[in-house]
Amino acid sequence: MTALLEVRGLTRRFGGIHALRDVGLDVREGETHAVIGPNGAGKSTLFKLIGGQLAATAGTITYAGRRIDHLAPHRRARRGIAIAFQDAPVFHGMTVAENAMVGAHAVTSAGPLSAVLRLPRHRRDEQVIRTAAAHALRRVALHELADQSAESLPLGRQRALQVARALCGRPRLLLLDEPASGLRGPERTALAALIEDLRGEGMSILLVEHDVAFVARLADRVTVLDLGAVLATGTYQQIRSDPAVIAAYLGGHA
Amino acid sequence: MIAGVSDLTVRYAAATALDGVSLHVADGEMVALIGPNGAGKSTLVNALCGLLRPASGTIAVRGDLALVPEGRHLFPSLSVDDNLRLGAWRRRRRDTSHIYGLLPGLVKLRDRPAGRLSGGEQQMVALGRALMARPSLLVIDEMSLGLAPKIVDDLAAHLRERNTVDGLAVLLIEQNARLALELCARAYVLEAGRVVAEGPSAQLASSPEVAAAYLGLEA
Amino acid sequence: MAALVQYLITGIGVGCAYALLGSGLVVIYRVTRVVNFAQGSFAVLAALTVTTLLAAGLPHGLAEVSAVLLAAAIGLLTGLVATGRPGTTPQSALIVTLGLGVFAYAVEILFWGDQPRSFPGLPGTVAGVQSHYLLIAAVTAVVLAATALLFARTDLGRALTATAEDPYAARAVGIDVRRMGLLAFVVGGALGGLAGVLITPVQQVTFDSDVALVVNGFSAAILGNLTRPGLTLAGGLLLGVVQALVGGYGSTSYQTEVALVLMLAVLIVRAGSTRAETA
Amino acid sequence: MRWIPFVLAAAVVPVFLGPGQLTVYVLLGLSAMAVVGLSLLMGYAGQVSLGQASFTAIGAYTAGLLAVHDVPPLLGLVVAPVAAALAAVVVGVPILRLRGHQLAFATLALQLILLSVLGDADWAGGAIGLQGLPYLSVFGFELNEDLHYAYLVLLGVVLTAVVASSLVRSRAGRGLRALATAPVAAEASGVPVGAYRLLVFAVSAAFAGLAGGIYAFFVGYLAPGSFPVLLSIEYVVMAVVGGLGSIAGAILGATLITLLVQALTSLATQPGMPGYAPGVLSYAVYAVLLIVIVLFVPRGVVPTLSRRFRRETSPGRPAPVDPAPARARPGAGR
Repeated sequence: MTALLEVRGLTRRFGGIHALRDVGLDVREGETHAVIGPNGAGKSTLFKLIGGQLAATAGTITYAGRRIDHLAPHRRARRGIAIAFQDAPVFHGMTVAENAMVGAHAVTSAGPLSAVLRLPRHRRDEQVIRTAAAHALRRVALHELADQSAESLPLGRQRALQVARALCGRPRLLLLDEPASGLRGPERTALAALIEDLRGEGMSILLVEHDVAFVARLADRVTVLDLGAVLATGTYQQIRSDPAVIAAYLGGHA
Repeated sequence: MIAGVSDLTVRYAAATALDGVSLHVADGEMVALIGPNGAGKSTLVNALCGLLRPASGTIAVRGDLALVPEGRHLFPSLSVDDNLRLGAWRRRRRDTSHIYGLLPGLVKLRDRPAGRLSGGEQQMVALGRALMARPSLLVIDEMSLGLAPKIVDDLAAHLRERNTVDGLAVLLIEQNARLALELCARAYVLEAGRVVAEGPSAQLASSPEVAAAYLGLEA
Repeated sequence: MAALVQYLITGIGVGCAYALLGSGLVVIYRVTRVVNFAQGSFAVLAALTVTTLLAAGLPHGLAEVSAVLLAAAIGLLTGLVATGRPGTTPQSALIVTLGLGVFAYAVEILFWGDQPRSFPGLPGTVAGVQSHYLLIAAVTAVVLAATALLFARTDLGRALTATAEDPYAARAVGIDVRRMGLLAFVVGGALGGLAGVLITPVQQVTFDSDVALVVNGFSAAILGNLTRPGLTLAGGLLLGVVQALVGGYGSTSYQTEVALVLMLAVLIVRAGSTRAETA
Repeated sequence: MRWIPFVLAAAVVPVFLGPGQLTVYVLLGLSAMAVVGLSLLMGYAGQVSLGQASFTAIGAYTAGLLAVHDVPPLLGLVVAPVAAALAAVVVGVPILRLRGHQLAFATLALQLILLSVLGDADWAGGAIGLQGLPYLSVFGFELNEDLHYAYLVLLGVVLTAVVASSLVRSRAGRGLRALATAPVAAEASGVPVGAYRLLVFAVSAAFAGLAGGIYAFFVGYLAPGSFPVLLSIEYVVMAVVGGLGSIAGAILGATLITLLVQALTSLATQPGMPGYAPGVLSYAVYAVLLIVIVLFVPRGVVPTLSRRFRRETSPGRPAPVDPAPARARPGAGR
């Protein structure tokens, strides 16, 4: 398998503090790759660097064979990278369906002028967007709430909406930031099933997660971060017996 | 009982962050509250400390309660000593000398701006600031976050000492479940805004679900 | 040469008033995160009040001090309206202070009409310089030093700083954040009122002088990112002197542009540099 | 098509108005055009602009200067919004990096600079301004009565409202609305945040510019004093009262405020009232309305009412729209 995403020597400093230090990571085509590590290990920073919300101090990010580390976030989205954030709010004043439709921005191009003049291109794109949103909402079981205002959804459903929005961009690489946090049992199970389905369809997924059981079930490979550096990469079975990982997780209390 | 909440529900806009949570801390007891990110731990802390208003439920606190907030939240431009002084703002107590007795490591940092300290030093100041109020219950939100194991050990030792010497009750909110269960005799597990398990730490530590979800790799 | 000295003195005098006004903005912004658009109205109201008090026979000194106290009270009222309702965001509060500034127009026209007003300042000259400019500089120096001492040396000042730096932690240690915010509005009101009282003898005021005053005060304060009192003083003096020089050697009609362009430049350059850091 | 009855009503009204009232009608419509733009900007780009009247001024002076130099008035009217939009793009590139209060002060500063420049500029008539502007004429028909301008303005309001609403409901509009509350997530979905902020700034300027162009021909003279900072603040009051981001709200806000101020002015100019009464009353109205609405009806009148209305009339949710039920999963076969 070839690597879809290659991260090399990625470093990010805030002031004098290294949030990430020389991180290397691959996401192979079609693989589900999890990043785990204690709070403050640099997982969110890594995510923001890949998404483009933060600029790296040093290092490269290559996606589908081309450097993307200089690209603005919306250009990365157009290349097929979608993100479901952990802490971003849903778009207020918009319905559930409209929230999802925003995600299709990356795969359509009708501009404001074509909307005002109602050109055929506008209508064509609107059709594409509506269809994509309907499908994505169905996948996260939100289709029956499509016309509700998004901010009135319970927290867990708002998280599902973030995932639907990301799916609307038909991503090749899906980044999921702690997708299971704050979810109850059945929601968690449904999410895991969705991730497995997506993997089955060939989507590459990079997922940051706290819940080790969740990761154990879903991830082909796991990268462990601690204090901004990679401790180990491998299958779940490999890393769970890695002495460095055990030491980091158990701290001085082993 | 020194503090307790019963049937506590907290909402942010339409979202329910806490859903009928009950929890208590007895006099001189050390209690842990564990759970994943987003479970509602910090919401519970803020409600207990009166920093946000619950939608329903009751909160009872007897005696003084002091908080060591997540991320330390020191006043960065103020000196360590000024940070300590503000710790007892409500009590109008300004003498910081006993804190230097309890946490001798702070003496040499006394006049340094808190913003220039290392994470471990900051956590120590945050602990000292909370102790300034001479509380009978100390609430510590994410004590070990981002700190090296040696420093965490140090902090834990200080807590144990205050607990045994002064009978200080502690509510410890921790993502490091192992540490929390080791330090505290009793614990609650919070998940998605609900208490899903509670009991003696030893019992929780040996429960398969808790072990799988929070003790991670050894499951 | 004599002209240059004259321009410098005038500039410093006017700049001091900008610095006082700007410091008021800074105190309020630091503690409450609200940019107070009504800051210029404090100055105008205080100045107009002095004209009335003097006409009523109050001696100089007493009239000015009373007006400053009134401005402090108006500051408190502004704070109550703008931040008193729980859940008001700083952005909404900004619009509320804008509304209060417009409301002040109604009050000012009602009581004082819409014609320019002034009152005499400190008479006489010292070494060829109008004494009143020296008075402005001296009072500003004393007041800003006292404000700095209040923040650095008193427990109340530390609590204000604590609220400014971390309202969450301030609440956690039991500081009444809302009361601190109102206190900041009182201090801001007094500083704004003082600016108006000091500058009116050398620059007439009308009810709508507040726009120019608040823009100049903001321009001074923005040099220190609305949070640093020292840079605000420097910004005010710089602004005053540059305006005096432009007015003296160039044309008075370009005086306002200088301040505005300077402010825009600082804002834009700073936005560029913070973006480069976080993007 | 819900708005057609309103347009028809608005079209009937001028017939019954006297000369003074027609002037109010025209000025109301011009405000509404500028406020529709401002409401888009404040509601969707989430930014306070205290300089919207600068763009009204730019539009008016563009039309006025072109007319003075014998350019056909209709061409001048077409160029006015374009010039305002271009000006918005030029200043927008640097200043739209600013947020919140900084942008508010920057837009205020730009307006003060513009007014000061216009006041000093001999080519724009200085403080006296431009006088004796011709009436607008369209293919030989001269619009020389207030009634003509009433219909021209109505056309302008409909045009801005249609453009604004088709923009809002389009792909670009959803992007704009998304970036108002969650710019990071919007950008990660492929929304070019910077470009869209600039777009909405330019569109809002164009609307104001068009209003300015019509104003120039309607009034026949222009001076810097016609576009005071207070006019910008008046626009903000109208937008906030109606509800930010609501097109109907913008028009309603402009209508409410204009009529209210008009009613108070006629009350204040009754014999026996002091000369300052109109000024005092109108300032007080702007101020009190702005404060009360921001504090107690923060969404604005129209969104709040329509929300309440929706809640009362639709206890059960309508069936969801699903254009393509249960077909193959998207992403499959990628």
